[in-house]
Amino acid sequence: MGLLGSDERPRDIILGTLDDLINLARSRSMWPLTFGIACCAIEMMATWDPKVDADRFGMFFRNTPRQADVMIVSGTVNKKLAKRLRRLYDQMAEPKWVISMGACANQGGPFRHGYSVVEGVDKIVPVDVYIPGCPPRPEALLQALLLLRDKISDRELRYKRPQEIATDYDVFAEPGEDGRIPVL
Amino acid sequence: MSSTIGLEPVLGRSDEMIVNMGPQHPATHGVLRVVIGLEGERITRAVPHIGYLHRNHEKIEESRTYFQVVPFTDRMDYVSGTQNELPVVLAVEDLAGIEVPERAKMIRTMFFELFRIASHLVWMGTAMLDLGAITPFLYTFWDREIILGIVERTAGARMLPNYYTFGGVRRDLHPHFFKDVAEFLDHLEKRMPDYEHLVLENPIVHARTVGVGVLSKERAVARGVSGPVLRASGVAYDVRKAFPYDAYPEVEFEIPTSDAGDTYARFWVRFQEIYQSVKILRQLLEKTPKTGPFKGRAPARLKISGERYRAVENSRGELGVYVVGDGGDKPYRIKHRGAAFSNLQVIPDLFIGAKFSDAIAILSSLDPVFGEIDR
Amino acid sequence: MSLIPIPEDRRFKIKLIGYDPGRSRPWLERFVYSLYVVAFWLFVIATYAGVPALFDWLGWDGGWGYVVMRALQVVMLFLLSAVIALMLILALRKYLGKVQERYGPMHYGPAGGIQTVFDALKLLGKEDFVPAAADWLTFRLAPAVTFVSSFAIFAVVPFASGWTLADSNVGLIYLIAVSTLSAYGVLLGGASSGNKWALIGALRAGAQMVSYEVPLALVFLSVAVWSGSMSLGKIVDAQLGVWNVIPLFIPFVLYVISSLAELKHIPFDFPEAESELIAGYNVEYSGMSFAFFFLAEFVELFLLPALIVVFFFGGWHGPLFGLEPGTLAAGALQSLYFSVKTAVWVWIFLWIRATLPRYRDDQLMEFAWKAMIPLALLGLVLAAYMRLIWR
Amino acid sequence: MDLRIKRERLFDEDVYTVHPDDYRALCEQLKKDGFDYPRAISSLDMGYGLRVVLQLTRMSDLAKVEVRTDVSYDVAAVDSVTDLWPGVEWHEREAYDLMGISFRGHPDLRRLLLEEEWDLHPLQKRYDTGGYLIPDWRPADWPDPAPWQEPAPSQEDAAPEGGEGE
Repeated sequence: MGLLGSDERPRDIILGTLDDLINLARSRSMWPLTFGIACCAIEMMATWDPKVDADRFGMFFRNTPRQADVMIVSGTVNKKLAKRLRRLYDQMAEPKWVISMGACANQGGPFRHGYSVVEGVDKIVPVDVYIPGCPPRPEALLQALLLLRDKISDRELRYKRPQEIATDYDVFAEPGEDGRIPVL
Repeated sequence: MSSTIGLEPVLGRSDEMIVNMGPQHPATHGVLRVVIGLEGERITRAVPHIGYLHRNHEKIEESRTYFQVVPFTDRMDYVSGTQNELPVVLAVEDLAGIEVPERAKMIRTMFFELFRIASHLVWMGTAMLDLGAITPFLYTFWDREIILGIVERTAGARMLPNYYTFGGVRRDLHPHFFKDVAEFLDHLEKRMPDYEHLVLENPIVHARTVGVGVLSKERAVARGVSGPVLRASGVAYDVRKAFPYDAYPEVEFEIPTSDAGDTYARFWVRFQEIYQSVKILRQLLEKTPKTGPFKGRAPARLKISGERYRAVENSRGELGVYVVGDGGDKPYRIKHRGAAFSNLQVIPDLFIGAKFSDAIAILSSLDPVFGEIDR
Repeated sequence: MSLIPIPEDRRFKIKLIGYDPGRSRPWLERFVYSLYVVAFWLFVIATYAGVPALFDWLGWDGGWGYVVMRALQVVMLFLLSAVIALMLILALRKYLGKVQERYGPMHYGPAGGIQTVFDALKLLGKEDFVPAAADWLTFRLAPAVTFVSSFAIFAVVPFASGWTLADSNVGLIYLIAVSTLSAYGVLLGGASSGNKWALIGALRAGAQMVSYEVPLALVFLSVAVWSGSMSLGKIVDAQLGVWNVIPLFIPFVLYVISSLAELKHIPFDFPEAESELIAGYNVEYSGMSFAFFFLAEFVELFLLPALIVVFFFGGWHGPLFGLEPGTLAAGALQSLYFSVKTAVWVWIFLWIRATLPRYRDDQLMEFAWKAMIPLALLGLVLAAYMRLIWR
Repeated sequence: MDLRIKRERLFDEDVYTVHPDDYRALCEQLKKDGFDYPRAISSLDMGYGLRVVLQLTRMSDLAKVEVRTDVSYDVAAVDSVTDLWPGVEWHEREAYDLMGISFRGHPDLRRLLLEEEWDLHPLQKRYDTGGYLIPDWRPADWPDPAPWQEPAPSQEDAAPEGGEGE
């Protein structure tokens, strides 16, 4: 990503301004990944319906992770899906953000005592915005997207991306013997 | 690891390409994964994989009381809300001998049919999205929002209302309910010709679906398929008629069937079901008393012994539950019979030999919902 | 349509934002779009009249000066194509919003007017990488091939009488060659991505191109036969009396269908097929590489309707109100006529996109080989007959 | 035919409780009787063994029937009926996956919902930890066989193939 995306560099005036412009553009053009998991996915679709219409804020779905900026984790993540979710996150091009939508993605929700449910998607990917609710209303998702917008463009709110996250789950794909990552 | 793919490359066949569709794919309606062998655009082999949304419903529900079980069932077929609660409620009522007032039965049936319309509207939008048309999706979601608004007024929640309870429903109808539903039905009847025009009468939809993915009557029955998929294959099996529950014996409606068994027939049957739901709702709006009991007497702490299988006809087919009680206040075992779970088994039957684009259309006509399939 | 009102007795009132035409500020939208249109028009005038006039004034209009002038015009056209893409992406999203009873982008810039600028800037700052399985050179080359081949159509499009970069007397042959090239970009990009979905998209693009190119060539032939020339300027000139759409109705219909296919546009968007192939040939592209595919798509969305206007709707012809042809004012007016006619066709294409589902890919091929080619031959024969009888 | 069957009536369905060796024979008989629609296969942990519950419907007159058979923990296997009703394919796989009952002759007996790497069958009661089921699941010992439990089928024809593996 180079110079523009790095947060460690001292801010001089010209580059700082350009940086702000790019971040403004990023915050105003967040394309989420089409990745519906469970109940929240229906409300996620409803966020783009005529009543709420997140497209007003310049957001529309991209199907391929390469072109998406935001991953909305909309539903329960279990251990079988966790590897795939991490793979999708890794496939997204920088800069990228994650919204954890609903109780299940936040901490497992009503299913957190199950044997195969991951207790919160933040054990797998770094999360920027959490939305409570089961499922959250479309308006709540819209508000989360707008919060994320402010977080990206506002210098005060901008955060440092954790380089590594502690995880109990074996979700990082290892290259196989032929050097290629195996099909999950 | 190879067994997780489920589809081994055949040695010496270089003309077959194995692609992995899902779990993240726009046309899988959730987290289905189908490993597909392609010869050009023609599908030679297809192995479906499910379980990416396995949420341990059955195990968790064993450690919850019967009242706590009901909201869990909401999360199964999350598109059709209260419909999921009914089998458990019916089975427990049977076992505990709880009487349900007539008015409560009618209220339940009205919500049941409202959610059937909502679910079919979601299906219509997403199916057309799979076929490449964007606009119907937004129209149908708009109409669905109206239904959810009506539900929210009475039940307090939009999608997963946790509204049915043992002996009736949790709270009385909102005073505007009858007016709202009547308004919505008028609105829907104005919209349905548009939908027919956009979907059923569309020549491109005809070209994509007629004669595609034919499921024969015998195969459909043997596969345990139910709901619109079964009725599109010519079997007039509908739990509402076969094993009536709630207020269905008191209303008149027909079971639309088609003998074609193809994707278009499945589309057509769902459309006719919306009309039938409108018909049922209109009758119930007339019949339901404006005031009266909405809940029978049910013990605050249910203790149940015995076993019971009860099924309802939800938007996708026969949604059953097998409840085993051991005399305690928690179920000993609950087994959910998902309608889409059985419907999805026909994927290899229908996919093999079809074009890849046809597979998308076929999958959309099966209308899977993964909360119910993976449970 | 009225959404059912939220009851008064609710404790928390929910703000409904449902579609209401009164809220969409149509006057502001029209103003913003007119700014885009004015920018577009000024670019056209500056490219075709301003730049030559500048070199005339400098007295550097021969030899190397000519070369530099042409190069400057190409740069201007590149900027123009950026304006077109920004305008059309916004128009598509706003128009889809209108059709779908919602607003479309409306919050960034007046009436959402600079939404696409933000999108472009974002893509500029987005990571752009080559997957390990991809072929580096081909993967990098493919967006450029696609964009250049779309952009190259500009060379022969006449915006007004004499306002064209190269009014070649083999313009039609050039068009066939260049439009075929654009499928190569898709083919290379898809095949070099090292992704199976992209490969399927690329193969579909190849199969599709083979199908529609033949009727397209036959349509070009009928236009050439009827107009008596392969130069696009002459073709427009020949329509002074009656537009080609009347005598060449069959080729016209076939040309619209082929244009849809060449544009990879619904109902023929098989190489991209969002719901089937995820994103088709550009599934592995991100950042600016993807933006170039996007740019090419929307430049073509302008140029192919423009060619429909050139071939069948009299190009830049229109009442001149006594202005002398060849002057700046007449050229500006003619380019306005041309742009308005093109805009109507762009709108029809957007309308199709908002309405129709997608065919299956083999259905297009079947249609192309079994119906379009015989019809195109029929159209060619008719055109030749009519040419013999009436001209 | 001489099948070890107990027949009773429960609500609106006939319930057959059958010895696991005769399960397949009874199913063939029911198939001949016209029960063509498979509703579900459920499985229960009875405390003395595992139970398979097959639920069928006859489409012609909508008669419902339920077939139950108990197997012991050690030899948790019955014959598959996938060839009679293809619709039970996934239900049998699910019972294998979650309850650990093997189905002899099933065409593709793999785990359905969980991944292949899992080594537990979570719906068995010995995995219950009081409702709070957190990752480390140590199975308790099997309960002792109840005195009323029927003798297990002989070991030769009921090898636990890929079953619990104990």
